Amino acid sequence: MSFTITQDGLSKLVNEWLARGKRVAGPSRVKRDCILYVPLQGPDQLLLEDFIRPANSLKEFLFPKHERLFGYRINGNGVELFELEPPKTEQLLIAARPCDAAALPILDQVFNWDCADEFYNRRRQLTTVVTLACSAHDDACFCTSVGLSPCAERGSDVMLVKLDRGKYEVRCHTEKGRSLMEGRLEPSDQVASEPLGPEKRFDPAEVREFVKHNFASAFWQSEGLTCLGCGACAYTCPTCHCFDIIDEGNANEGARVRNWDSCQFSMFTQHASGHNPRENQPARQRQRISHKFDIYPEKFGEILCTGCGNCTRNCPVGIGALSVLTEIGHGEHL
Amino acid sequence: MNTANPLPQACATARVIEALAHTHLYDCYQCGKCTAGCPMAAQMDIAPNRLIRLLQLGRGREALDAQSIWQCVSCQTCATRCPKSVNCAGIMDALRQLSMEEGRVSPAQRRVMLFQKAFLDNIRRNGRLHELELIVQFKLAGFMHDRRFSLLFKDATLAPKLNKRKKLHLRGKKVRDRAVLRRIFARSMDHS
Amino acid sequence: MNIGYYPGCALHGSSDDYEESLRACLRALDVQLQEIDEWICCGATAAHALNQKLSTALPARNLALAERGGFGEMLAPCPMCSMQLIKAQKALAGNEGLRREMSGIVELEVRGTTRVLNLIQVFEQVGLDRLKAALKSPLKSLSAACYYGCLLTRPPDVVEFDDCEQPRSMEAFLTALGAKTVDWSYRTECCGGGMTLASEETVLDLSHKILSNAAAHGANCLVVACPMCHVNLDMKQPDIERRYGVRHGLVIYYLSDVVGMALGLPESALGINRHFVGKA
Amino acid sequence: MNEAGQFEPKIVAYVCNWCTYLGADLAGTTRLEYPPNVRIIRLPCTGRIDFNLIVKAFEIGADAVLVSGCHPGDCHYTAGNYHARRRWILFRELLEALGFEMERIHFTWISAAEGRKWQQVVTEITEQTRKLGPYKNLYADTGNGSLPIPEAAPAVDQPAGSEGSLRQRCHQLLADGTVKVVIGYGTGGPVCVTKPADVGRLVWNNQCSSNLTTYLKRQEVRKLGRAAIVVKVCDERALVVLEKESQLDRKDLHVMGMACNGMGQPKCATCDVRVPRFADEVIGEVASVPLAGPPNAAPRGGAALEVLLAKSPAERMACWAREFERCVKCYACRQVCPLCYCERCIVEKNRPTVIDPSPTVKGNFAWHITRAFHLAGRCIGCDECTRACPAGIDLRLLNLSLAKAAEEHFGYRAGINRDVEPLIGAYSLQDKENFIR
Amino acid sequence: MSRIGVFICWCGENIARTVDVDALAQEVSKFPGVRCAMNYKYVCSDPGQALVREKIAAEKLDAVVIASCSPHMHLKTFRRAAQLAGLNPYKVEMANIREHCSWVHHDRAKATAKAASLIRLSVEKARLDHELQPIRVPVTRRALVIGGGVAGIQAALDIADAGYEVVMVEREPSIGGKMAGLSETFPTLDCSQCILTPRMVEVGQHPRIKLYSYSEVERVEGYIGNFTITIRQKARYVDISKCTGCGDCWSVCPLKRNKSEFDYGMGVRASIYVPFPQAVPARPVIDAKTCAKIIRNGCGLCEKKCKAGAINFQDTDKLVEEKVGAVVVATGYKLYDIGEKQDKASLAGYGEYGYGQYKDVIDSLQFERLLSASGPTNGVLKRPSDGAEPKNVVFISCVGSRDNAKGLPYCSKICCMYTAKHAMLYKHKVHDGQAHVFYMDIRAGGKGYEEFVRRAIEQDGAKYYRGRVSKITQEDGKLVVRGADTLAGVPITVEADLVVLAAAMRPADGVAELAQKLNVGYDEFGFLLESHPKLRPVETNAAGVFVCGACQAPKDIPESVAQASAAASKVAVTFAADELMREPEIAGINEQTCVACYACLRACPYHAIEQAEVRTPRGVFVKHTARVNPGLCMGCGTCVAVCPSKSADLEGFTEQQIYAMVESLV
Repeated sequence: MSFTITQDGLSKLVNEWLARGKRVAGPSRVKRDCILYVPLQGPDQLLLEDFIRPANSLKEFLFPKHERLFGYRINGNGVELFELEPPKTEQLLIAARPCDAAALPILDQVFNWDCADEFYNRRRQLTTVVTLACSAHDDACFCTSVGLSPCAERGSDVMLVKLDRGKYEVRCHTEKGRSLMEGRLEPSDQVASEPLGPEKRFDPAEVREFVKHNFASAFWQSEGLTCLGCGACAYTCPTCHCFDIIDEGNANEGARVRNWDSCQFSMFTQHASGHNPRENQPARQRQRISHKFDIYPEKFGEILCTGCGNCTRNCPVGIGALSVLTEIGHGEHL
Repeated sequence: MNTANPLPQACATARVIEALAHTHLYDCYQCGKCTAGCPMAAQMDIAPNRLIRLLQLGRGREALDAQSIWQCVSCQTCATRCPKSVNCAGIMDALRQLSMEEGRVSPAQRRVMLFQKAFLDNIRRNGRLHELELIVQFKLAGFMHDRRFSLLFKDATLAPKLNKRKKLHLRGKKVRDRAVLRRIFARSMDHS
Repeated sequence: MNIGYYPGCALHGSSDDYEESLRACLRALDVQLQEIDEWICCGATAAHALNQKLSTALPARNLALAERGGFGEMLAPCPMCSMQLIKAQKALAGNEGLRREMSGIVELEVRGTTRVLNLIQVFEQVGLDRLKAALKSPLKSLSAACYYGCLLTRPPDVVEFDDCEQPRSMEAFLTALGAKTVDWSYRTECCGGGMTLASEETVLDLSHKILSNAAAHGANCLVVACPMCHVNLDMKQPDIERRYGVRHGLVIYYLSDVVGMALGLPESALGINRHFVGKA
Repeated sequence: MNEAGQFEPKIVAYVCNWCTYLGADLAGTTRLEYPPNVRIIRLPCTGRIDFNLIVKAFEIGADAVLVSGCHPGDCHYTAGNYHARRRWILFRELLEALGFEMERIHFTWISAAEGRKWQQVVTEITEQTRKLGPYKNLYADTGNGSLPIPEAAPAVDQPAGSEGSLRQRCHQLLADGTVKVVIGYGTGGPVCVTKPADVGRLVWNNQCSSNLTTYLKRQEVRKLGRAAIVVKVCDERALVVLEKESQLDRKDLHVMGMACNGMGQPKCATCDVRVPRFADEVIGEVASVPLAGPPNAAPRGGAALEVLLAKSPAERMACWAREFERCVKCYACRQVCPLCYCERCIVEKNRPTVIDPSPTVKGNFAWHITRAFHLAGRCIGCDECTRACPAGIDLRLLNLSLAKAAEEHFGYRAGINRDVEPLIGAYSLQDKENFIR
Repeated sequence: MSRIGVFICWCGENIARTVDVDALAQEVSKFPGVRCAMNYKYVCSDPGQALVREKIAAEKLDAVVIASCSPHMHLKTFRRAAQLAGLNPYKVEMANIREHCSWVHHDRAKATAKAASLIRLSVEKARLDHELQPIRVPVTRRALVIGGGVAGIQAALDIADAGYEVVMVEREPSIGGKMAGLSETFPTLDCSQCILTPRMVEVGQHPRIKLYSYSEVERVEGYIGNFTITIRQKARYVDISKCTGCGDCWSVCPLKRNKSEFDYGMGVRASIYVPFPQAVPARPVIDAKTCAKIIRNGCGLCEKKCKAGAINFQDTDKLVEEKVGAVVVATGYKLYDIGEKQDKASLAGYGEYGYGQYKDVIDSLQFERLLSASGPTNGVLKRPSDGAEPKNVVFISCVGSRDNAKGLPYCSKICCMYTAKHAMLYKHKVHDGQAHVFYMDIRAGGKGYEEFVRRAIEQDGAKYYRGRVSKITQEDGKLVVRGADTLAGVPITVEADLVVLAAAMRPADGVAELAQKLNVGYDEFGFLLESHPKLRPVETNAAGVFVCGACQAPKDIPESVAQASAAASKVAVTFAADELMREPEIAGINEQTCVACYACLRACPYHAIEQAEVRTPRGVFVKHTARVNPGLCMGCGTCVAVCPSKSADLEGFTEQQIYAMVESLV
């Protein structure tokens, strides 16, 4: 016994949310070969078939690239602070990929670790995630190597699995998911076949082991050499969550803001003295891999990566994490 | 303050002359080099630099009445050597044209104008110059003007010498399409 | 080498000896002249004296005819004609509005692309060394004063030929052909030009000065390249003698006469016998 | 708004201290009244006024900006205004391409004796701007404009055997020690081969479209010692610009030029020079393609630029606002560009904050204006920035509009001629402009 | 938080009439960083300045903003006042609320609001002012004088007499310049050599003047106070230390028929020669172009004859370096070449006067040589063609000058005077001779000049015709000069035995190249550009480089000498302090972020930026960088605008200040 929904059912859902002034975001073809999660103006913009995954991640809708924390006003020689109006629009993230949805619980942990980030949590409560199981993968995907699969339920309220043209099997995992799908489903006996994911590319435990003992090894020197130090991998990664806080404003008023940051930038660990513990790109590559496969697991017991492959696809010089990880897997360097 | 021309209001003649000769006669600083180099200056009543000075002062009428504009042989020396590149030769041409059009040609120099007019009539009719016809027409026009018989038959002795050297051509080769000449002359007469 | 040929009224009138001379001389140097069909008078002094627009229209008509005939270059042996033609050609080439207006007046489309040459420039195109090669009888007897007249080199910014104050292009030819040239001061002084009939005493006065200066510097003949100068210096020598009591007795050769003689052509073929002042 | 409900425009004027400031003083001493909307900022010379100041003025809400200084020839420092003139000729083209309302930007020469002209200029600008109204749609996404998508050229495979001979040559170079490292193309992306045995990792196929010269600025690669670098025709022009800007010395670089049949990128559609000209050695020949125009002109904008420039300013601004909305400021466009070699980029400096580091619309516009103008007269059209941008923004168009301007105004093309002086930082007395009053 | 004091001036009622100063003071006191704000009737007056000084001490202010008139009026005044109160003078800013506000806006509310906004700008700037100290540049108290004419001699002597060492570089074998070749000088007709030779000897013997004759300036590096001059000593083939000047060599030299440059071709000289008897140094030089020994290893008589063994045919050019603190350019003039060939495309020659074709048509300097007692004709006037005494001499002025068609529209200023002098001297030498002068206007504005010209006309009977000459022709031995007289309006023909052309004055050859070496501007005719025609006539826009004499513009001897002394005084001013003080508002480059692309180096109009290297204290090379030379930088800021990484910044107008000002306008 399974429940299904048709494509126009989904369109009706999107229209209803939009009509109620809520925000709906999903994969959309922005340009010929550029698919991104963007807020949708209408269901026609929603893309459901013939694409692997968008180039960005859901992170933007929960932990936005730029957020104003609080405002200040300068009068005379004093400063007056004022709170900013918190976000309150509900948002529906529809047709998200499982590797994106799986990242949300990971972010939940880090944003509620030593200090509960109210901005993040408020958005998290307002969010409902409807994932769409992958029907295909390319050689950048490696979700199976990090314990996920093309139809992993982690982090999703509702999962859609494609049956045939225009019909999807619906699996509700959470209360929120069920209330969302209330009255939209028809029972049917069709059960979607489990799509098979990419085969395993490396063993994360092996990587963790390698990283622990090869801090100073020449491996990083050769692997990280061609990295140019841009932020494309970090900013499109569903799990990277580093940020930088600065004040922005003019002579009279301004705000304290939080922007994304990336460990790959040369200024990331620049000390006021001018010294930089990670002064070259291989060191930063090493930091990225070890934070995801060693430091984060040690603290939260999970790998800080959902194997979506965005870093490899978006890297201008084609490194991303996968090539390094597979290289470690080959083991000649042990 | 408005920027009216501080010099005395340039008279109409000066402006017309400048247009015809495509030159700026106010550039002239009266250095006298045109008069110095002019082969005819000694016989002239008003020397070239004086003519330009009269135009600068707005006294165009006296310039048009001058005999000197008809004594000028158009040898271009003045325009070639002028330090201020004023087209003095062009000014003389323009003065002659205006003087003829306003009928102010000085009687003493009328013969030159009559010769030029006869020359133009000749080529308007034939397209190319017929020397014999020109001589006859000029002699008659000259005689009508000053009734002097001496000039009428002055070069009579020349004719046989020319004939001996086969230089006397009774009938020159005419241009086939002569009507176009009349139309060209007509179109050139109106001052557009 | 063949180029367009604009004879001008003088060369078909009383100065046809000049045409005879230059045709003979150029034929000897195998330069073919193709006369411009239906050419008309360039207006000479009369046009630019009495009507500026006409003084541009008449040459414009001739330039249009040359362009229609497909002539890139055109010989105009008379400096008055060549100056008027070049002046019109430069004005037309530089002014779109003038081109339209003149094309209307002369009823032919004119672009001002034809290059007008004087006789010396044609000889320069033939080249000194070709002349030297074809030299048959060097002109040892001549002590020539080269007389350019006023319009061959003036106005300099229009004509742009040789130097307007100290021209030496004819001397180059004459020395190459074995003649002796005289260094005198009246090379570019005016001979009276078109005033031959209109005001004879002007011509006599100016020509007398020229002939005296040439004689004073030991010249036994003058070489000219202009029909009007030739008339004033040659035909009027008897009148000068009557008026000033000086018999100059200087032979006035055309440049093509001396070049022809150097090439060995007989005097009769060059029309030298038709000059007024013969060899003493 | 003033009490009468009439709009009072805010006008920022950058003026030079020796001429226009004294001109304004003279307007004062001769009591020439003019509206009080202008705010004068005194600078030593127009040469000192850089383009970021104009952008910053609009950012803080100016409705019009005036830049004024000495007439050419009068500059107290002999050449400041000539530098400024050349800078504005190019910068106006960039602002035009971005859809700024050009009638809000004014350039004038006002001498110390032209008090009256200062009064007229300020009065005219105030009235004109009052009619235009406040600059509301600065950076506003007003319409649904979308930038045209560049058409790629068909992917063609490379001359046969060149991959083999490349490997063989590199093996030889590494073996006899002429070079310590070969920067070449690998299967996934660029590779740095240091050992002769690894030359097998080098490939040459129609995926090698990235510009490897960007590695010449990396400290890590420089430390490896003398390098051999694989370049295509569009890449090698960067070497000319870098050499002119004293960033590299051809002696300690071995350039291996690859004859290229095109990599299927938009730039390949208009590329007519397939064989590198400045390389130390060239591998592979190509059927000689007739030289249409001057060698390998920066793709003259192609259709995309014409379509952009054909739009109205408001539409253009809307297009760019929509595009920049997606920019996350990952700076991939900066890192892949061989000519962006500053260790500390201007955007990483905050005293003063010339460019807002936040990925807001204001911060993104300021960043992309600065990046594009820093490449004025330098960009060689290798299109790496567009290829690397994860948000799919067609950054090429900004550089192409400046490349077109450099060619039209100064007949200058980056990276073609080795002994031509760089465009920015030099000036000519004959620079033509028709917009400075 | 900074403690800024704002002083709003009423300027009597120039400001107070339209700006509500009290409300303004209230509003300003609330600006961030403002410690106190007050207004006063005349802040620039003594009591006003006293108020400022007192407030600085009382409120311990660290910056001051004066809201009053234009900084061009009183910035220096208030900076001095602040300095007296112990505040660094560069922490003082001015807000121009008079010329830019109260005088031009009559609406009281708007004017007050604008004044507040202008003050806010200055407060933002003052808050970020740095404490600057004037730049001290060491001064080498030696001066270089280029050119040994009367101007160079006067400048060198003045500077040397002021106690400083002078290096004089003269291109010709001897100093003296054009004046040495003149006969007598107007208006006093005193003999040129008699008044010049003593000064030349003084230069030759002055302990503090080092003379490089027959030498040229090869290269100039450095900046005011620290120039390094490379001088090329041209090969003289005579060792002037050994030579006693006895004259045996030039008397024995067989090649006597070379044209003498000193006599402008009027006389001849041997291949080894001293230009003129009173030469300083009175030592010969061998003309390598004509000496048989040098050309084809023949002759060599002079070497055999020389008892002092001073002749050395293997002599070569030598390069010498001199360190100087200031440069005086006194390269003088040359006459316009009247013949056909011109050295500049924009000039045309005078074919119509037959100069170069007729021997008896000469220019004014050649006539001077004929008049001069030490000239080729020993002062007896003989015309060059046949040596006869000319009975009729025609002088033509404005040959080349005031002639747009020939390319020199300017007036050469001295020809009217020396033409009158020529007419007078000619009369004194040839009593029955007749001078004819063709002139356009007589320019005789100096002291006693007009009377001098009238004397030439009234007493010495020179005939003056007001008109140019069109042509000179040669007719049976006589030069027929065809001129005109526009006063009578008639052509004038004069038969002359000799014609003297008063040619135009042009700067000496090679001045353009020298100007480029010194980074000094020059105009379209090649005359050097003074810093300001009226206020700074002898200075140039290159600090430490001064000009005097005819190289700057046509001028006569009195003016050249006056300018020479002016230049000398400017040099003395430069050397007055043992260190040069320069405004500290100059550029500086942050060598950490500079990537050495050198866009600034190419853009700097003063070549004040050079390539440099950053090294660790132990000398290990770190990186290349650009570096500003504080001595040369004039503070224009062009480098700041072209620097992509914003490493360059300009003190007094730092980036932080400008952006803070703009952002305060929000």
